[in-house]
Amino acid sequence: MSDLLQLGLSNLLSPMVLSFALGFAAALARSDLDIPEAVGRAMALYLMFAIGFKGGAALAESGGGGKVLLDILAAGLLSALLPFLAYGLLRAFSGLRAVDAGAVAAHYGSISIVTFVTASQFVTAQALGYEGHLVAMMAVMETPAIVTGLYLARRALAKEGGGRTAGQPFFSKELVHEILLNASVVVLVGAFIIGWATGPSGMAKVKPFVVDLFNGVLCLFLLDMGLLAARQLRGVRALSGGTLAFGIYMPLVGAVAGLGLAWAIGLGLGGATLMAVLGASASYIAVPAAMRLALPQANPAVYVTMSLVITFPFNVVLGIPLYFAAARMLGFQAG
Amino acid sequence: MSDLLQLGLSNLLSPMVLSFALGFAAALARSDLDIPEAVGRAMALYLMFAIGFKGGAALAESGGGGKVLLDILAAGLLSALLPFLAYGLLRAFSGLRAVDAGAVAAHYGSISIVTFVTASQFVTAQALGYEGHLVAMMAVMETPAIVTGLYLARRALAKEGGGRTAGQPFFSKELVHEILLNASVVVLVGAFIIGWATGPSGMAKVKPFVVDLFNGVLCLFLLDMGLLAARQLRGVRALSGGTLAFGIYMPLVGAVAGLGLAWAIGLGLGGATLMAVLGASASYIAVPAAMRLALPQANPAVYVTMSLVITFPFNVVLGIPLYFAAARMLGFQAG
Amino acid sequence: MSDLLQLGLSNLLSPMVLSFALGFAAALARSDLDIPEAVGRAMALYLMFAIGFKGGAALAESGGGGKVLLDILAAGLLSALLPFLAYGLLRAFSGLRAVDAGAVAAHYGSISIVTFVTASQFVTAQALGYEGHLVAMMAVMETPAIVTGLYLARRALAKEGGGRTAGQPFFSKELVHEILLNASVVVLVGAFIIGWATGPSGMAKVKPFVVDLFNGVLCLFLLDMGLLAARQLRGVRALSGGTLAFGIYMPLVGAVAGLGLAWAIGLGLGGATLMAVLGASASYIAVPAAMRLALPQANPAVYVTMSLVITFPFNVVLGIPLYFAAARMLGFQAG
Amino acid sequence: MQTHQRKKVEIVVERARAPALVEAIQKLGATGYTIIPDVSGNGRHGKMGHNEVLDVYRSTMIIVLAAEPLARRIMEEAHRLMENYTGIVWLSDVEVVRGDHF
Amino acid sequence: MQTHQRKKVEIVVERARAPALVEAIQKLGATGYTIIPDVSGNGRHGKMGHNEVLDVYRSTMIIVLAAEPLARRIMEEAHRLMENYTGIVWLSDVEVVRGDHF
Amino acid sequence: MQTHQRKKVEIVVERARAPALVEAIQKLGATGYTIIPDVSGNGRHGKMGHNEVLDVYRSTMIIVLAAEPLARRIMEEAHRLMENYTGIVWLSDVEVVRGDHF
Ligand SMILES: Nc1ncnc2c1ncn2[C@@H]1O[C@H](COP(=O)(O)O)[C@@H](O)[C@H]1O
Ligand SMILES: Nc1ncnc2c1ncn2[C@@H]1O[C@H](COP(=O)(O)O)[C@@H](O)[C@H]1O
Ligand SMILES: Nc1ncnc2c1ncn2[C@@H]1O[C@H](COP(=O)(O)O)[C@@H](O)[C@H]1O
Ligand code: NA
Ligand code: NA
Ligand code: NA
Repeated sequence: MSDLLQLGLSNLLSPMVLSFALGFAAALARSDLDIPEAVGRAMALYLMFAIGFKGGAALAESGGGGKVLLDILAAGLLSALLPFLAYGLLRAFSGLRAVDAGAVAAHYGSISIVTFVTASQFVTAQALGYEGHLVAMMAVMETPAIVTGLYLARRALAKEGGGRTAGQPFFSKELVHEILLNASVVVLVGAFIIGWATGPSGMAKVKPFVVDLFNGVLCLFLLDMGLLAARQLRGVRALSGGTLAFGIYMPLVGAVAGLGLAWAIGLGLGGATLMAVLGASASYIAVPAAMRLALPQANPAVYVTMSLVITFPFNVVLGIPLYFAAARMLGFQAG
Repeated sequence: MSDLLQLGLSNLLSPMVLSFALGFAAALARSDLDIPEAVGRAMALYLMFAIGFKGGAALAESGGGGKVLLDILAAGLLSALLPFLAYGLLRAFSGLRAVDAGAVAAHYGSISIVTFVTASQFVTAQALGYEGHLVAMMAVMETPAIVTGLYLARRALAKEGGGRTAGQPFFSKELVHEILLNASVVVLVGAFIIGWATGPSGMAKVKPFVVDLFNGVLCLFLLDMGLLAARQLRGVRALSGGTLAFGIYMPLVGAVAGLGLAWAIGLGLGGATLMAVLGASASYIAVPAAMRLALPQANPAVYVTMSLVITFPFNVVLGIPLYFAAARMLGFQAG
Repeated sequence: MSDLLQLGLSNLLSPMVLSFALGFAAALARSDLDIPEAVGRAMALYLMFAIGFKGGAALAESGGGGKVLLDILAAGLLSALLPFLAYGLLRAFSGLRAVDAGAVAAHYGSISIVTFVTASQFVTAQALGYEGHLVAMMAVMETPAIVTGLYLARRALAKEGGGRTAGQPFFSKELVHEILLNASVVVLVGAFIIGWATGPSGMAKVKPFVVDLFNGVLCLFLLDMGLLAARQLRGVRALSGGTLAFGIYMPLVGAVAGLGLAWAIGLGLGGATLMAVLGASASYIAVPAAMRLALPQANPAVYVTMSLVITFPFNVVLGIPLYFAAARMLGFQAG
Repeated sequence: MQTHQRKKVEIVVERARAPALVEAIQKLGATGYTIIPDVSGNGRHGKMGHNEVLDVYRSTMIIVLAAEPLARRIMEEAHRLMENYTGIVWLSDVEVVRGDHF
Repeated sequence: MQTHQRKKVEIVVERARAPALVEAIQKLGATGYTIIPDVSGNGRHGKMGHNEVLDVYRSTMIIVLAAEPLARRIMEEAHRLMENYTGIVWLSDVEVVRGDHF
Repeated sequence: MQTHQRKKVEIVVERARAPALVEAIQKLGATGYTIIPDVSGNGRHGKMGHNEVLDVYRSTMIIVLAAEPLARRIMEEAHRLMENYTGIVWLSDVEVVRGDHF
């Protein structure tokens, strides 16, 4: 137990998590501190490019083969299934409307890249490695949950008798685009392939950029995320207790599912921790965008608040060391 | 004397100061060279985060204690008092209206972070260190001068018989916010605390970002500052000779006051140089914003031109080596 | 031959060229991936600053003298003459209107900084150096081609009997400004001078920024360029076969001219490759801007499409290794 | 200089819906449109921000000049397309020189 | 489609003063407002820039749709609040569909 | 509050030409102008983008308030200056409080 505390503390006392706290506190105090949106988006791009490249380069070094593809498929399946669980829990305990429950469920089946990136630094700080193709698994997990969530919400809308919904195709052209080719999927997968194709010689060329700067940029980016999360805090007032609780217990459920998958496909301790984080984290960029396109009836204030204001901070501050401790306790082995 | 020349030259021939000169020259020649505003703001944030973090980490290594708090208090006091001096000089010699004199005085009691950052590089290039908590002293010096300047200007307005001013509260809610929680105070103090709390292990994680890139980013940022300063040059024509002269002699006065404080609190040679720079420099971001909120009767063209177009270049190009030479002559000792 | 293939492959398998391909593919697939414009401009500024600084520092180390000025003059002459050749070819084989042919010719006499920067990395990856003042030669080549192109186009317009053109001065004030003081000329030349003036001691201060990050930033920038080029692809449909062909064979012609100049002024293998690249590359920022100011009758879709969509990708993907192989075959010697 | 009476339709709408509106405007036959890409505001659906990180809270302003009948059709269609979305639309009078352009 | 006559108030004002104006607009009872965050310009107080580093030289444009009496009150209050500040205000006619919204 | 009738000229024009238009507006005697620096759109000359890397595909919107005769002169001159360039111009009615300002 004291070991768990110690882990939590070492996570809390990293410059990254403290930067997040700084941003959160600044926004709470209504400071006008603001990171220009263009720069925030550029930092996000950088982090995705770097994490993708590092994953690809790691895979190139370790070799991979068919096992990698199977793992990726399995991750996609997890993303497609988690929303059923989430939807069931929401309908049973939260009092959310069906359409909102479907939308929220999609977010929790999907993933948060920033949470993963933060966790990857935590893992590295424990002197652990992780399987390079986890990045590809993450990329694949963005999307399937959207399909499941939409299916659940639209089924409910149809029952309520929305003649209007009938006219709508299940997948509009824009939606398919948004789902398969959104910026984060393209950069993650693209950089992953580039890292894999150019291997160690490619890595030698870009290491100062892709590796050395990583932590520092992550600090500023988490500062920005802290500002962002705290500025959406007002959304919390409109949510019921059951809904808010979901934002805390669903990550735990997702983490367990992630650990189960990690066990099934035989990941090491670092990889299992990250897999738990993928299960636990919820999207707040890609899925909201898809929901506005395809499910405008759902209330964005609900799903954005839950994933960004409740679950994201929970995971970054407490979840990551917790999932790591759980993975270690369950006997996952270092690299 | 030839030693002083040599110092000045080595300052002039640094990539940073030459970058400033490049920007200044480009704008004078009416080139359309332009650094996107979002990027300029991001560089400013980076520099504040980095200097804050480095200061905090240095303090963590050197230890500190109550002395640090006393020093910080003393710095705040200096900031609160300098505007009285500045106001007196302006009223005696410049011909500025009282309201403008009060506004300008506030700027010179406050500080310029970029000047400090540039000076910190000069000090480092002399193979000197400086006390980490100077960053905190700088953060604290931003604000008190605003209060003094406002007091002086409003007293004058009241005498002129502005019934309108009577209705206005001395501190509006927005003003208090702007003063205590403006972006630079939050980032400087926040990063200082993070650097201090995470100490050497935190520094190890972010050194390539926070330390290695510093000079390079500073070059581009000073290039931008050169463009900015030269593009405000037209404002100079409207200022009287006495007003312009103040932009040069007030920094000297402020530097002497800074050296006095440095002597009183026992700083080393590096720290004393920086303390002189704090005394000598004038704000051109935080204080103008506060003045527009709280003292719209004052003419922004006056205070922006003086601090940005006269004093800032003077300090960066000539002041810094001068203050260093003075500190050395006065017997301040290295580290 | 297999050696050539190998060279081409090693170029293709660099992270930079693959990043370009990623951007191109993403835009073709209509992904909404987008690098904020402010960040794209900042990366361009960084690359120009870095390449200029490195060139200046290299010149400071190698010494230079009058020879350097002669080389620069010769480069300017090449830029002024190439458009005559280009115009002749276009009028003979492309079917473009005279005014469009003049505008296009100006682009091909001028240069593309990004192509040069990418080639400089290719050369470095071959463990070769290059003459530092090539950067200055590049800067000087931006402009003279504009004058020639305008002359050719306006002569044609005058013949067609545009009474309107008669009223227009050959050089408006804005045009002269745009030509001599556009952002890229100022940053390249300025950073070159700073690098040269501060020499090795300056380089020591900014190396982590200017050298270490270079490749990584170039990756993201080429990703952006890939997006940009592919998004202009629709412009291709409006161009005739002869016009499109010009976009491929003119670079070869320009490369030959560049190699000839390299031979005449005695460059090494690295320098000759880069000189070929300068001859081969076409402007897509500075010259279009000048054309809109001074030759609004010309169709921007024509010249932008040709230089950005045809010639730029051709040079980055195939041209650079080809010109290097040619230079090596012609007996240019390493450094 | 002789001028012609036309109508101007202005729409403020959340980002996600802007492409659908632009498509409709073109289909209905407008000769063009102008977009102010990033505006902020407040209305029945709460605050929208500019330079927002979260695209769901951003909005866009669209301006279309057209002859009156087309302008009214655009206004109507815009209303239909903004159901379930954040947005408003209004109409006003303008004069243009080139009647053949609008 | 039936429409209703409303007024549009437009304000261009320096940044530092925009929050005070927005607050007043809400207090007076407008149902919403739209902001174009960064405009540049020139007037009696000299040049304002967009993408200015110096906030004192930036301005913002505010658009409010309202029924005529409210619109005129907003216009009057805006004038009062812009004393000592850089800014202008004007009024024009618009038609809206949803009369209950404005 | 008494108001005065004025005209508002609005111009959407490609970036390269905006400075020439602004210069003309000032020379003709307008008391000021407001610029929305980066708009996108579509028209006879094809698509213009915002946040475009290529300056040739960017456009700018200019707003001028003036008394009717001056406004019409500005409109005419704008038309002349936009030959060979991408752009449109229109005119509408506004009311202002400070008649001496426009
Ligand atoms: N009365 C109003 N005046 C001006 N703009 C408005 C008004 N009401 C709403 N808006 C704009 O329209 C957007 C959507 O409005 P709503 O759908 O009512 O939330 C808001 O974010 C504002 O930008
Ligand atoms: N005649 C005008 N037409 C359009 N905009 C104007 C005009 N006069 C002033 N403005 C705008 O209002 C702002 C403030 O004007 P002023 O207070 O007169 O300096 C200027 O920066 C312009 O953006
Ligand atoms: N009917 C229209 N309504 C609104 N804006 C238009 C219209 N036609 C053209 N524009 C704007 O004017 C610019 C130039 O138009 P054009 O010269 O016709 O290509 C376009 O990029 C649009 O921003
Ligand atoms: Na998840
Ligand atoms: Na000071
Ligand atoms: Na060329």
